[in-house]
Amino acid sequence: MIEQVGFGLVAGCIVLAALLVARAKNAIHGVLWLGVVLGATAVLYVMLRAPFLAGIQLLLYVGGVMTLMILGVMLTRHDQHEAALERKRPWLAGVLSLFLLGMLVTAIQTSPELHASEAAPATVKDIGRSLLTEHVLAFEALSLLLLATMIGAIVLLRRDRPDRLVEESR
Amino acid sequence: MTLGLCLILSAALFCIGLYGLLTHRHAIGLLLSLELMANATNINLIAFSRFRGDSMGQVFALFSIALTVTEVVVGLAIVILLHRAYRDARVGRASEFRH
Amino acid sequence: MTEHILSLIVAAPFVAALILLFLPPKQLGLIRFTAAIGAFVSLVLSLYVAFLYNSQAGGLQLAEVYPLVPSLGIELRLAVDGWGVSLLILTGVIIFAGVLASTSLADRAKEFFVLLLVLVAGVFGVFVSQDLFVFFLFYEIAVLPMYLLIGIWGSSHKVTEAGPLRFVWKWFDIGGREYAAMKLTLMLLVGSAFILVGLLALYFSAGAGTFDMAVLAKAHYPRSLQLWAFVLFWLGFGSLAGVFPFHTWSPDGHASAPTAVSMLHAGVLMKLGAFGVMRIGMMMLPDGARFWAPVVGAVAVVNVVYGALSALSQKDLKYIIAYSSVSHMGVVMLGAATLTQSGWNGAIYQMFAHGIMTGLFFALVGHIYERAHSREVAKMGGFATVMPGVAAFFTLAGLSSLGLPGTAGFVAEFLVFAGAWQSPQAWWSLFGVLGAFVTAVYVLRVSRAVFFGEGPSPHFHDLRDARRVEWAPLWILGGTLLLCGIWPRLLLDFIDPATSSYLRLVVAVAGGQP
Amino acid sequence: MLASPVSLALTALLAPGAVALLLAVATPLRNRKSAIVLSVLAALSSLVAAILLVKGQLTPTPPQLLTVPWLLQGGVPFAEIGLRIDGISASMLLVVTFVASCVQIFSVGYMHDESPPAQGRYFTYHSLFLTAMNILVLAPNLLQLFLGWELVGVTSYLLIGYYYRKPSAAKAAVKAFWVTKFADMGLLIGLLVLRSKTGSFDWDATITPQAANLVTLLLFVAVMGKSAQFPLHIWLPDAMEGPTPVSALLHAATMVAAGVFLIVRGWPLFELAHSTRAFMLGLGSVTALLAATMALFQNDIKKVLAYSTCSQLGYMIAALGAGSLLGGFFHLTTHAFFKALLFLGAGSVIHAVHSNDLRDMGGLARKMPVTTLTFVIGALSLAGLPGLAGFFSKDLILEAVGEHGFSLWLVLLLVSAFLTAFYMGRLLLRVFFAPATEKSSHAHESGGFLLLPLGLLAVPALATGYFGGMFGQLYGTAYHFHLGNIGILAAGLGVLGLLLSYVLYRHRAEHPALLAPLGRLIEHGPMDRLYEGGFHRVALPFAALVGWIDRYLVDGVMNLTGLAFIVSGQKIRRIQTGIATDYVLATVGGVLALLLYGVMR
Repeated sequence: MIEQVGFGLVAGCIVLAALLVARAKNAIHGVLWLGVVLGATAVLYVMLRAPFLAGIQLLLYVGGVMTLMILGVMLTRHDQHEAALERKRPWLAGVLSLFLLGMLVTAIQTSPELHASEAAPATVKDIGRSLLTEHVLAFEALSLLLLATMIGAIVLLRRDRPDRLVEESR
Repeated sequence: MTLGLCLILSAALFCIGLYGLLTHRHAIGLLLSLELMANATNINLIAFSRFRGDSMGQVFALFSIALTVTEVVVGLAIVILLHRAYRDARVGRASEFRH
Repeated sequence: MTEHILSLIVAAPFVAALILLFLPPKQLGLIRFTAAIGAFVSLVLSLYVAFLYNSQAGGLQLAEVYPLVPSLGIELRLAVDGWGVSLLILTGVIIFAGVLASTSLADRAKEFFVLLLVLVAGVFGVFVSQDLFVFFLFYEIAVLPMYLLIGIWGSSHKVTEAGPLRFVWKWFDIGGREYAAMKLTLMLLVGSAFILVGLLALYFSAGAGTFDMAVLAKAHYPRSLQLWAFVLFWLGFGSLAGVFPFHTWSPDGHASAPTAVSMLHAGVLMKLGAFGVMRIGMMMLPDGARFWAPVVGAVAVVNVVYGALSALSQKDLKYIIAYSSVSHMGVVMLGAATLTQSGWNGAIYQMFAHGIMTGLFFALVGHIYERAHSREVAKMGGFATVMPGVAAFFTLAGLSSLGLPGTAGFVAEFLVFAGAWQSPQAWWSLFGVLGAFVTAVYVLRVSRAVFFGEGPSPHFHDLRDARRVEWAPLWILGGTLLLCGIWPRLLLDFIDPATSSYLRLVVAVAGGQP
Repeated sequence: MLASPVSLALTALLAPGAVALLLAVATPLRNRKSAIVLSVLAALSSLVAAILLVKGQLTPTPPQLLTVPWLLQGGVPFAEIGLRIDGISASMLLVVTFVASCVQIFSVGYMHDESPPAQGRYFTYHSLFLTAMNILVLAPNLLQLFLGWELVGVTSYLLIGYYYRKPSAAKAAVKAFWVTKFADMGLLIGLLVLRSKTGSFDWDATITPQAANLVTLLLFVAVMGKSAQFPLHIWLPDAMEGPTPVSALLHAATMVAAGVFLIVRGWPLFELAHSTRAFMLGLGSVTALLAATMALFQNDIKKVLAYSTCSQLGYMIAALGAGSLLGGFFHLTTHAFFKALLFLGAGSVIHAVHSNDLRDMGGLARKMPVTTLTFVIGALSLAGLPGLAGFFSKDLILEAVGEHGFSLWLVLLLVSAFLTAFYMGRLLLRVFFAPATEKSSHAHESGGFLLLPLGLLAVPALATGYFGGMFGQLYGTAYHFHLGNIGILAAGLGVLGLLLSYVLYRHRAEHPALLAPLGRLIEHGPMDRLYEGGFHRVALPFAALVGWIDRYLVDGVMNLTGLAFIVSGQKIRRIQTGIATDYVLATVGGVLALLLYGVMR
């Protein structure tokens, strides 16, 4: 029972905050509400017996991504007006999204229900083993990707690129 | 709490993200919406992991989170670049690339 | 070596092109020499194939099979039949003559010869491929370099705006070489798209999981598929063969193209189209062929007469020759449409004869254009005084084009007309004969206007006869024309058995006329 | 020991053929005197072979055939080429090679002033012509005959256009080719019909009379072109632009007679075709009369002879139409000799006077005795003076035509006989016996190369008539000369014509007032104008229309299609906004549509 109520609360929180993100007029507000969504999702993870993922979620998303986002918003904001998140064709988008939602819900409802497995939840140890044995290739590829992303971000944002200099001196 | 409910929640989150993706003009807004959608998929993964008793879902979610992070990093870099170039990060401006 | 002769013949121009790529672009002499050697090797190999081919036995010979994409049943399946042998020789002769005829080309000669040789490799590939997919692949290799060859090395001319569709003019640079190249490429590619659809239809309908043409030809296709797929092949390949009304790329394309390209295009490439219609369209889809033959033949008759009349009205030397190609390709298609032994023999023979003849024509016109800097017939006159050799060869080509006995043109036209007479639509041959007469009218008219009369006006101070190596293509082509006219069995011995066996595929099912 | 007929025929065929090929390929040989020597030697060796062949044929022998498959159809021969040696081909071969040899020898002198390369070209053409003509004569079937037929047409084109710098010569060459090629369409179609009706190209295949009528009518169209029958005769007078020896050989003696030879060869077919022969009789007679009338009003010596050739060919056609094979062929033979003689004589005169115009000539009888004598022999032979060759052959024709009673055609032919004598009389008087003019006063007798052929040709022009029996034997038909009423009438008319011309033209060049209007009517060549008008006003504008349609309508539609794609492309391009969310929208829309489609299924 308590589980149901907890799920309802968390789910309501997530959906509400997500709606606020989607409808946010101010970028900073949007980012903050996203934080709420991510945080609530972390709670949900705990409820789904994935505490490690919840931790990661909090660390990476709420700690890292949120910070990045806020920094990004602040870096690109020059006045209130520009930070405003304009919107267009809300009706069409709404109809399409609702339509998709309807289809997904129908699909889910018509599928056979799966009951909670009683298997012991995966521990950090399991995940770590799995990462370094079964998925070691993907893991290494991911680390390469991260490296590339890091370098890419630096290169993209460097101000003193030679070609840029030539361009600016013109 | 059933798998169906989790999936419906995930679907709802995904559709909200989609709605945001379709309506926002500002690059930051787009990134936010994308995050919502990514989160929706992660919820799915974890839910399946829970209900099937398979740790694989969590591992996948882990990868997914990492990928999302890289996406945000590159996305933000582009947003900043756009802003530098146009003093504005509304994606409509960048449509002059097509000429 | 003999067991890989067909791969060699396809590879030879490629190899020559590769070697050319690594030569310094400034060394014109070396480049020309290499290109000529490459072309000469092709010629020798094609003659060697004819020597190896046992015309008594007939059928496909010298086969080679290498798997390419086993999962889809695509194989590099090379073999040659009697038709292939004669068309290989045609290609060999034309490319050798063509390379020799472009020795005066200096601008970006290296790239020119590379493209030319790649194109020829494609042509060779088409004639020896027995795998439909590879056939199509080579077909595209043969068609595409043309765009660059005309667009870069071509020449432009003015076409006056007129007619009810005048407003279209301002959108295009009509008459420009880029326009001509674009038009040619686009029209041929649309044709290719048709072919591709038809080809996939065959592949999936046969369900044999192979592109082997022998297997596909034996498969039985539903009649409805045959009917529409044949039209695809007819129009697709027909656009390259200059079938009315998809011939309009030909005058512009041939007029704008540099000499060797015109020679190769009118001489060999247009034959690919007709060859495709017969080898793929008619042989794979006998029901379709028999159903559409009256239409194909009627359109071919239009080609013959309409092309000849259009040629009569032209004032530009290259346009006249280009339209004559349209007319003569009509004869090929007419022969194909008769679905008779003579008609098909004639169609293949006409491919050869017209190829050589038009190659000779374009070589001569190229020479005249180069010396006179003009292609306007009205301005010329009396050229025979200063270029007697060119005049003589022009007359020879002209006589072959109007079907004079003793030249290859006669054999071809006679066979086609005889075939048409045996077919249900005997009236075709009346129009064919009429077309030959109109050809006589315009060919002699042009030859008189250009070569006869008082010596050339002082405006043309640069005129001279062919010299040294310039003679070579003229003699080669002219000699071939005469040789195959006097003793047609040089080729017919190859062509006839192949025709017999192929025609059986088409007509035997019909139970109709032999 | 005599060589075998086949090897003789091959010699006759291949000697000039080899020379023609050699001269065509080897420029150095062609540009020197060697061309002349080779060409004349080839002609002479053909002549010797032909004489030996005829000698062999005098004893009755079955025809000798040598054929090789030339075209294939499904592994079996579709068409064959080769040799057929019988009386007809042997005697025609003799005529051709004899006249050709004479003409070539004559040409050595006549073309002496041309440059060596030009002479080389000339003799190359001559060798080519002789080859082609021999191909035609020795043909074993109609297909090979057609091959030779077309080839002689080309050599005619080349030789008429020999003086290609002269616009009139170029025009005449092209015209000759067009007209004969137009007519040849009939022959080509006739061959196809013959092949479909009988399964072969042989003239002696079994065929129904109806089919024979159709085939022969088509063949006869070609004969009308080649043998210059009305209304396709218009090219022959113009063909006189060629060098005079060429006119003698091609356009008088041999090539134009090929039409008659075709009928002779195809006699098994023509014999069955009564309708065609009736048509031939009528057309031949009309041509004979019309051309004779036209010949009267020409002032160009060669044109007089050209129209005369037309007229005489009309006789031959009429003879064959009337069913007299021997009459047609006998006249062909005698005509070849005396007309070649006349043309060469004219050539000799032109060589001396440097003019073609009758009004520039006169008084040449004293200055050129040999030419005059031989010319007179030829002219009288042509006029049908009893005892000369022309008399016998013409008599044979008239007898044949008159055999079935007195008909309109006989009248026409008799009138032509009268006219022939009349215009030849005028010609003789104006050229040789009228007072000398400024130009002709400097003339002097030609040299040996010119006179030798004249002498050689004068002999048969005089005497062929007495060898009718021999020709009959070669043909396998009996020939007995007997002078009937018609013969006497014709001879009388001939003498009358000569006398009348003497009375009318002894002292003046102009035509009498009575004839002048007729002359004006004919002089302007209404036929010529009709054809030229037809070409320039109908054919060319039609071609121009077709060309215009192609350029501006058909190609216009093609360009319009291109334009449609360009314009629609520019419109559709707007879809590509460059805004990421729009693409997302499109993607989502597409995915949803697919999902929906999947659900609906």
